[in-house]
Amino acid sequence: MEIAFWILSAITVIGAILAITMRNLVHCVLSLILFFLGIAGHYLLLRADFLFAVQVLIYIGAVAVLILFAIMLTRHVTGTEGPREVLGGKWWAGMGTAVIIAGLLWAIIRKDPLAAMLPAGMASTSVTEIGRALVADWLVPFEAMGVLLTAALIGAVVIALEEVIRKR
Amino acid sequence: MDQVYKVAPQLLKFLSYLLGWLPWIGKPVAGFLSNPPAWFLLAVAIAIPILFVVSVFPGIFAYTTLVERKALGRIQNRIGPNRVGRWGLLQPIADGVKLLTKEDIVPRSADKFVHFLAPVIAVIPSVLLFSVVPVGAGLVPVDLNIGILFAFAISTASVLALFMGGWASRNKFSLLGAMRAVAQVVSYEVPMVLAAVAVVMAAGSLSTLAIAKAQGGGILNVTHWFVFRPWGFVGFILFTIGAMAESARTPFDIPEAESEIIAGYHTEYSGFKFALFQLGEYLASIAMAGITVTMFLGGYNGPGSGPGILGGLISMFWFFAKLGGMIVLTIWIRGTWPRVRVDQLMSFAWKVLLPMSIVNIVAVGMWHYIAIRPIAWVVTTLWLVLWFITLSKLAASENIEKREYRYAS
Amino acid sequence: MIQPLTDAKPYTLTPGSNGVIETQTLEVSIGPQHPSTHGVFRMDCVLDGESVVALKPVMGYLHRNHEQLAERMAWLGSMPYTDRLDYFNSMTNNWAYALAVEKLAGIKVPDRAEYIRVIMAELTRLLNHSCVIGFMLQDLGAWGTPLLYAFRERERILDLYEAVSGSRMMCNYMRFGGVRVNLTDENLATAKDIATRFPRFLDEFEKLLTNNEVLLARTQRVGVLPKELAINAGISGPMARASGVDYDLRKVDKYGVYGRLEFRVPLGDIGDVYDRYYIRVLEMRESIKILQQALRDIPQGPHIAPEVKLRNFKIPPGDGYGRIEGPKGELGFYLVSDEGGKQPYRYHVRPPSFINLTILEDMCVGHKVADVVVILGSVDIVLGEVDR
Amino acid sequence: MNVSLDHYLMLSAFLFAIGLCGALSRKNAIIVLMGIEIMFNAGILNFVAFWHYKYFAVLTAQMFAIFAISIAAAESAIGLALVIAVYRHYQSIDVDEMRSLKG
Amino acid sequence: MEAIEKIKEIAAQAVPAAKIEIINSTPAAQQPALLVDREHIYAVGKFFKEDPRFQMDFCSCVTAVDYLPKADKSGCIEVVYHLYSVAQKQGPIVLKVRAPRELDQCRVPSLTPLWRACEFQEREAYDLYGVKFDGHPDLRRILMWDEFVDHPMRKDYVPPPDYEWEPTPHDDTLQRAVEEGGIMPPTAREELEKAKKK
Repeated sequence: MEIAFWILSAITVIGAILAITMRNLVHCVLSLILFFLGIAGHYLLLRADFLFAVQVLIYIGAVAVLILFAIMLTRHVTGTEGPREVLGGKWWAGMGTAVIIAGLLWAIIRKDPLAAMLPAGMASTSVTEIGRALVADWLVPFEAMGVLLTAALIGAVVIALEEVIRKR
Repeated sequence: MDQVYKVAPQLLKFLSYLLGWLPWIGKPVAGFLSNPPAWFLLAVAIAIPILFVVSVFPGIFAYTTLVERKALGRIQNRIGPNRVGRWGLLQPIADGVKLLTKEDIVPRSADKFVHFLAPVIAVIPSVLLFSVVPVGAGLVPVDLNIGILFAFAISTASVLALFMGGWASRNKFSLLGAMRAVAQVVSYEVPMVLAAVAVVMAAGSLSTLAIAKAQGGGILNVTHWFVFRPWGFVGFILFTIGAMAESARTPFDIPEAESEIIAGYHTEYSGFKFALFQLGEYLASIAMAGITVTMFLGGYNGPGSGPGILGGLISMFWFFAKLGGMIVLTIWIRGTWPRVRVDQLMSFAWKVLLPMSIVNIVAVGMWHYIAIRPIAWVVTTLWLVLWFITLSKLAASENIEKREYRYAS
Repeated sequence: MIQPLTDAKPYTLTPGSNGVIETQTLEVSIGPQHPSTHGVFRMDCVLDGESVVALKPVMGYLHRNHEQLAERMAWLGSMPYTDRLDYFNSMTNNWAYALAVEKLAGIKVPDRAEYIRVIMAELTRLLNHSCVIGFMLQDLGAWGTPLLYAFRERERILDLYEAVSGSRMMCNYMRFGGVRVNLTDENLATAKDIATRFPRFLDEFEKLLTNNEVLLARTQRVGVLPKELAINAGISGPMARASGVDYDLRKVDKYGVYGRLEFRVPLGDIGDVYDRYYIRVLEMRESIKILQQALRDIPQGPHIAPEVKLRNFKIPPGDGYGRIEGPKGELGFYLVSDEGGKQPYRYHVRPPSFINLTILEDMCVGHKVADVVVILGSVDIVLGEVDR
Repeated sequence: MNVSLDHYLMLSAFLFAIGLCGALSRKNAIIVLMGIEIMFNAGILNFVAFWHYKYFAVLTAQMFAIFAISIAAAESAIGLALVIAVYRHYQSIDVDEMRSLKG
Repeated sequence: MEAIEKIKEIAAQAVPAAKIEIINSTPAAQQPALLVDREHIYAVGKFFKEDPRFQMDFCSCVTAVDYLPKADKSGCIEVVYHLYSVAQKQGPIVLKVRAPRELDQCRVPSLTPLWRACEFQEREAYDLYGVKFDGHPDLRRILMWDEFVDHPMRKDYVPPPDYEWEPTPHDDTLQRAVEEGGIMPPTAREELEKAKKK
């Protein structure tokens, strides 16, 4: 448990750091996938099997692939990137904000009595329970989510196809 | 795993009995094995399924290549490999040695690290897929309660390897192949999952073992297979097509279409890396065949299968026989069909397979709520057939026509 | 796409290659090392995603200046070299060259030789068309199954060639004024056997292919060649007839004894890949008819005109153009003889597959990469002939 | 030392900060989106950790996680579509260059 | 098809400015040709293509012949077009046009705008004989590589002593290999030195 936690945390943090620091965009995405995998591993460790599958299916199978496609559509993927500036104009402000927020959160967590809590239970939830909950107590949000996803789907297509539609 | 854990003490006892005959070292080892500590039992219980998966399935892969070459040879009026060993039986070994000793070429401008990583990553998801395939009654490496979902999640990850390989090679043909592979896998994932949803609804569980169990019983353990239900039959066809597309088998092998883009994403791979790509691809296709068998063809169920050692062996036989049947089916299709084109492949997935799999889910619902079986049979069959006709009319290309030819006077 | 022919189109492959990304096109060079360019041939393609925006054929990798070799050699000396033009169809190449020389020198060919030539040419057509369909299906991704079916039949024909000429592919069989060796009764029996078996093979072949959904979807309305463009671009052979051009030199020129034989010329209406496939099947069926008639009618007699000298063969000054309907199209030889007359002063081959490539771009633009190789396969080129 | 809720909260705070840093300081719009995804994941990890350590019996946290993941997927789809549209317009995906919202 | 004299007459009426001559072939071949001057070959070709009596819509064969200068007459390069009619199934009409052998003057009008079939064949004639076709849309070498300098089918073409040392795109690479002391076969090095000396 402990070893697994530390290994997975290391993978996650390294993946995240590489994802935002690498120069080559595709390398960034590959590191991001490493990060997603680490998070998925954490879910498994936390006995959330279903979330593990959802994480892999959606983040690695869909989001990462989507990002790769976006990169393919917006650059010359075969060429190497030149020595371009990768950081934004006010990067120091962003860094500073991030450091301050990390410090604040750190302080809060240290103070909180809840934090030192140990696991409440170890059995995984069965998928049946999640399914029942989704269509009983959580039916309205579930349906709303369906509408949202449909809207997002149509919206994405419309935005991406804007030029083509305008041409017609 | 649980099953192994149960029988592990007996197994170890048997081993210790055998080892007891050895001089010097035999006695103490036998003593240790006949009364093992709990951690050792757990380790054995974990190690045996892993050993099983990594030894049996690559073996099947090796001989699948041989069977494929032989069968293709027969289809094409040839003999196929027959030089290495009797009937070419040692051919896979010779191939392996050849590939291992070949020079490993990395293009100068390639992204070396990603280029190296891609074939490795190609194999991992394929092997992981086997962890949820039940090979016999109660015999599954890991009985996850999210089994099917796990399988889909893992199989999506395999697309990354294809992309990495194609992108890192810095070859335009590789890149085209990678793009094709990604687009194809992503779009065939959807109808496949929906086809599986029908089965999950009928079996009431995501666990592969439970799905296989739900298909037992009936006459000779055969009549309750899902493929002998109207929705199951449709689902079987949808899922088989999806699985063939997902593992890029002919006629959906466009990511590596050798006549168009040379070899697609593995154009720039040679030697053992190439072999790893092949291994990953074949393992994924065998695992998908295994999942198809589990979900539709009754899994390990067959005449004589059941609990106990004999029943377990018979059930394993049935599983592997069905698996072999599925593999031969894909080879047969490969030998006789031309390849479809990219746009046709995509429109087939979105315009035919996807609506049909949604219709199929409705059919399962009908099947569930109509209590009288004969009526359920008639209603679901009618529903599916009508939709099939409508969809095939809608999706039919206006380009295809029957032609008459004239002769010059 | 028929372009206005007077507009000059400069050779620019990359639209807007000024360093700024304007279009996301990908320039891909299909060949010279590529599994389905049928030899060392290159197509410089500009792709937009998977669609072809521009395509330029690049040839010459196999150029060996065949014409100049022939101009340094006696008339008969280049007969074996014609075998190497279209190495699939050496018999018809021989015949075209022999025909051109006979025209120039005014040689009369005996009847039996003419019949033998017809038999050989039609056998060549059978083997070429069946293998071309096989190669095309291989480009479609059918793993060579139809090709190997075709090869099984080709094997029988090649065995007959070996029996009559001593060589399977480089036959070097025709001579000015006839053929090199007479056909024996045994050879004729083999030919008859082939002619009776071939229809069965064709039925089997068609059962495998003609109504295959994937084949229909991949070939119909792909690579359409309109009739006007086909005529204007000098397209000949099955490709032109698939576009509906009624032009078969066996009917038009009636060279050899084709005037005495009965056969029909199948024509397509659309001129796409499917038409080119099916026209070849129909032509094979007609070829079988011709074969059967020729085998029935073949007279006894000399196999070569006795007055033709092998050594010191001379032709009076002048020029002449002889052409035949080869399996790939109009195969012509333009020969000029000058005062000496011992060797050709000018020797020019009009290779059908070279000229049929002219409109490759017009057929491919707008289609997918996967279609390009199929269209190329349906054009039916042999690089030995394209590059000479 | 057992792994406690503390560890998970620290980890996710750290990841959140990394994501924020990426989202704020990189030029490339796609990397900005990736930073946002990292922050999302850090948040979801918190949900799951709290569920595991405190509210194990109720499924609320898992439900939230599922919904958050779905929303993140929708967000990334829309975001990338926007990136492509912006790229078409500006021929660049540099966030510093997108100064005008006029099409 | 009418006799060649008649054809010549009709063509001369249609394009009055053109100078048309009949060149007879051997009696056996019986393919007399019309020799048209360079300025009017396009007009004559267009006439034969469009006139309803001929409808020569199929340009079968285009080639060039190189005649070396002799004691009694000057040399020339002759471009030969073989025209057939698909619509009326008749032919051939052979058109010939002559140009001087000197490379800078060796130009004739291209007939590609009339018959697309000429596109590759005229490129070939340019490649092998050096005939420049005015109005050709894409006149490049087709069989020889782009960096090749001479026109190898000309009768006075002298092949270089070593074919390898035609200028090829490969030269730069080899040169660099020598300068960098890279790996190359000793014979190649010697020959490179030889070529340098020249």
